[in-house]
Amino acid sequence: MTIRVRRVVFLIGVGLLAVMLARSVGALPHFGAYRGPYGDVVSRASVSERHITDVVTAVNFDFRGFDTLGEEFIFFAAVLGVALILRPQTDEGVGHVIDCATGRAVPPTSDAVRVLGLGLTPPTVLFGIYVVVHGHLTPGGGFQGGVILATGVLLIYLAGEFDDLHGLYSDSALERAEAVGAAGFIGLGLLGVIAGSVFLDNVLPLGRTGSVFSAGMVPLINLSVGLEIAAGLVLLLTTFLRQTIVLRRIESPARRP
Amino acid sequence: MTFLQATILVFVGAGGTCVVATRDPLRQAMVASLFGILLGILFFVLQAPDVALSEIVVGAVALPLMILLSLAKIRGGDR
Amino acid sequence: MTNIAPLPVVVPLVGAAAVLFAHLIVPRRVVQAFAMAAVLAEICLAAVLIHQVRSTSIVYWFGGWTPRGAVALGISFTVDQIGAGAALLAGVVSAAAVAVAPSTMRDPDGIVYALFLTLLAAMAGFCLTGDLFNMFVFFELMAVSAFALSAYDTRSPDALRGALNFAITNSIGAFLVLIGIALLYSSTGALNLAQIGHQLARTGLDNASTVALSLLLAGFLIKAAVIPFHFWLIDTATTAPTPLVMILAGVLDTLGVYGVARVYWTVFASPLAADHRAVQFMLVAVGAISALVAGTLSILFSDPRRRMAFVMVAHTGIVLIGVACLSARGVAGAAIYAVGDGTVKAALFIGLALIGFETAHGQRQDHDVAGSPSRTAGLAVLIVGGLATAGLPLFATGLGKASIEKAAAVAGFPWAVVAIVFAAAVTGGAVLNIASTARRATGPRRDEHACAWVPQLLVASILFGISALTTKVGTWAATAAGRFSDTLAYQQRVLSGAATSPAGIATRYATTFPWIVLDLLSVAAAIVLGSGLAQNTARRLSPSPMRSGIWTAIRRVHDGSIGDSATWVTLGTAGIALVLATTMH
Amino acid sequence: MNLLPFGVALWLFVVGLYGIVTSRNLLHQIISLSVVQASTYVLLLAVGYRTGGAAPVFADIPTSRATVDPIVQALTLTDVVVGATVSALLLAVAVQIHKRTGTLDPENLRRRPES
Repeated sequence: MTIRVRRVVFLIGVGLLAVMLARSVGALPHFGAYRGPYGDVVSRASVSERHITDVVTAVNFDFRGFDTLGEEFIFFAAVLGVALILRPQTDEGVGHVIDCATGRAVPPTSDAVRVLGLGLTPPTVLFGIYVVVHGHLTPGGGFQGGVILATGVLLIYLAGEFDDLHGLYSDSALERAEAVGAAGFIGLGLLGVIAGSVFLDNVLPLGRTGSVFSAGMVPLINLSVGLEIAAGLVLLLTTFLRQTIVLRRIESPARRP
Repeated sequence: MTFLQATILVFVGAGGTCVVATRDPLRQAMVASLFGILLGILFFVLQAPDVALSEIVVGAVALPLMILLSLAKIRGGDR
Repeated sequence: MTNIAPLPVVVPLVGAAAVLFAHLIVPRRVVQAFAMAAVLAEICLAAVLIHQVRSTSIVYWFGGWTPRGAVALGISFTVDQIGAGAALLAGVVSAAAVAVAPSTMRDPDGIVYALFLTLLAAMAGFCLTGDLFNMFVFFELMAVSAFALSAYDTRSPDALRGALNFAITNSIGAFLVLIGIALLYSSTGALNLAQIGHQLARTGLDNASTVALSLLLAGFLIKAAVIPFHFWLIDTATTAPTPLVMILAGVLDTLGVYGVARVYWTVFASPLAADHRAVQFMLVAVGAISALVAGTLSILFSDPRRRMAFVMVAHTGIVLIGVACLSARGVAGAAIYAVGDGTVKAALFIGLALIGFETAHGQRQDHDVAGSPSRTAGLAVLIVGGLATAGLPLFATGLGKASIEKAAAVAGFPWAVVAIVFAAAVTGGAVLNIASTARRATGPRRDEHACAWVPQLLVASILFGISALTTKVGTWAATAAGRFSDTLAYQQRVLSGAATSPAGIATRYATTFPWIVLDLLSVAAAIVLGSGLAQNTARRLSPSPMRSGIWTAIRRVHDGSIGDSATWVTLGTAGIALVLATTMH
Repeated sequence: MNLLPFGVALWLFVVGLYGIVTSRNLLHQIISLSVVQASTYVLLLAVGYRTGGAAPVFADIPTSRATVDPIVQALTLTDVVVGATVSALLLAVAVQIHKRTGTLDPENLRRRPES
């Protein structure tokens, strides 16, 4: 189809679809009139039976924990997929970045940026850990905390230390950390099976509501998810970074006139 | 619905339009990041702090970062 | 260990994590063997599950959250024979794919095997789950794993575009499913299939749940890739690596139809009881159009991979007709056909790889010396597979096709029978024609490992054997389908734990007189078409300018444009919603 | 007024799809896809909203307090993560496409006509 024909066909289709969707909304309960019952039953059970005050975390890691396991592996598969798609092909080599436009070397990162980047790393990492371990009490958890953790690690890159970063976190170490995080969730789930109950059943003491050491397995699951997300995201971003920075040299001269 | 919620909803609708209407990828990455923040605020006023937190770390930070890295690669190759 | 229901999902996932952990320090061979072991374990677990659910379904509540007052708190796996059978099929085809991966992909490393394992886990989870949102999660896991693999050959722009088309179209499908879920959740307050169905049976369908039905149908049919949602598949199946296409052809597409069937019988069957004719007619029409159009196109294209892509669309159309009859008989036929035909198609892609349309180096080339052992093996696979595709009663394609035809005739769609017979004949002819043209082609010898063809031929033979053995499970399939389509029993089993009674269909299930004639008819027609006779005649008879005009248009429509694919998806979804909205009430 | 959240969700859906269909740049197409995805977030959260309901976090409110629905929030959270990962994969493919073909215009990527 040419773009013009396609646009006309699309507008007809999407117009019809929009009318259908709009009609359906008329039959729904009004905005603000959520009538349950699923959410309300879960809210009650969350605090009384699991000592979890953040009900969203309770749903994510306990009631519907199996969804989250699937979600974690979607992330897992995506990180592997990016590594697969951006893997260096034989016609690419590894070299250091050269500014292709003028042939000049990249200016060294200024000390101020370096200090700022390195200085921000510890508090960011700490904040990430805080968000992970308080997931069952207040908003946050393994996913959000994991992303923050990864950001903290990447601040090192901002400080211009990609080589250091890469030395510290080689791919194999990151992959192993990710694998351990992913397997950790399953392992915790299997504890229930080993104890003679079902997958993802809680087998640990529930503790005092509101304490960090409460809510049974949920904080542990959060930790393993946090590890997986942090390691996976760093792996993902370093894969992109490597494409940007390291793999440029060999193909660039060919493109230059 | 409160006035605040209605206002932010309108902003989100307009923000989405801007994201699609911005055809230059670099500027679009910036607009998309703003759109992520708007969504985060919307989720806050819809009483969903967990979702808001993740939308902000993902939609306003991680995703635009990946877009920028891709752009850096692509622009680098262009020269 | 009384209950193994989650293990077909958990074991491949553990395998994937373990592969990622160790793949850089152990040899490739070991990684492949380990991945194979995980797949075989899934097969055993699924087989045990089939045995365990022979009398009543298993309902497995994750985290021990059993329903309270008919409100499901957690996620359930609701395992019945059809679901466990589909998980078994997924395992079998994945095993075949993993077995041939080293010889049909360029240096597959651990990451490839890890992705095959997450793909398998996703397929198994999709088949076993009893929760609508959980279905969506596994739907996405399937999509993400598969499309990363489809971009494997990153040096080919066509392969990359195919992957992108796959990902964007399937993502739109996933959003449609998710919007459908949100609408259903808003009306019923539930995510468990049984609970949603129970609730809708009391309140009836309103506009929201009707639209939700159309969105779910559209989303799953995008995965199934029936017309007009097939554009991504034509693109992807042409360029993706052989093992992935085997899985796509063998199970993944069919799982889209499985999704339609599962959601229809658990959620919509009771409230739709009065109006089911509209859904039935629409789905049969979509299936028949796919069978007719894609069948015709399959023989017109000359590139073997593109041909096979249209064969896939046509056959998914046939499976959809079976499900669309909305009867236990139709489901039984669809199940038999899905297994019988899925294994054959997986074998056919091995055949294509063997005759050298695709080499181990990932580059497609269609010249090779005639008479090399690998080529002879490939031709044999293609000829046997072509006959099976056409519905030779030796294979389950024949029995499945006959059962679907019977179901369509009983449901009052005799024209669908014509479409099925036609599609089987033409697609069989298309496959045989690949063999007959490949036989004549000669070219320079390619350097290959001397005996790489032996394991490939072995795998293909096993797949054919499974297809042949499936003809023996007709009675089992009939019983399983009866249980699958018993909406009330499913809901009671999940929500109150009542045991389902085995609803038996006592008839002996085998191809009987009038239908076996149709099977043989399509085989005969396929042989004629495959010899190339018919094409030449048609070419001579039809006026050339008109033909080339239409032909150019058809090729241009299938040029892999992502925007086009998204446009057709929008139009198709709107069409489904419009048909349902106007014909109901 | 009560229909506004649904209207915004519908609008994002339509606009994002329009972006995908008319896009001349793969990065633009991918970001448009994330706009379509944003419509599902808005829809899900709108469906579970309860007027006057508190956030479903009982850290500093009594358990008797009415809250908005936590389920849709958990679903949206899953959806956000899924969306980001899919975008990451798509971006990786786009980077490779640019490297191999030197273009990001989907119209230039169409399959060449074959016999």
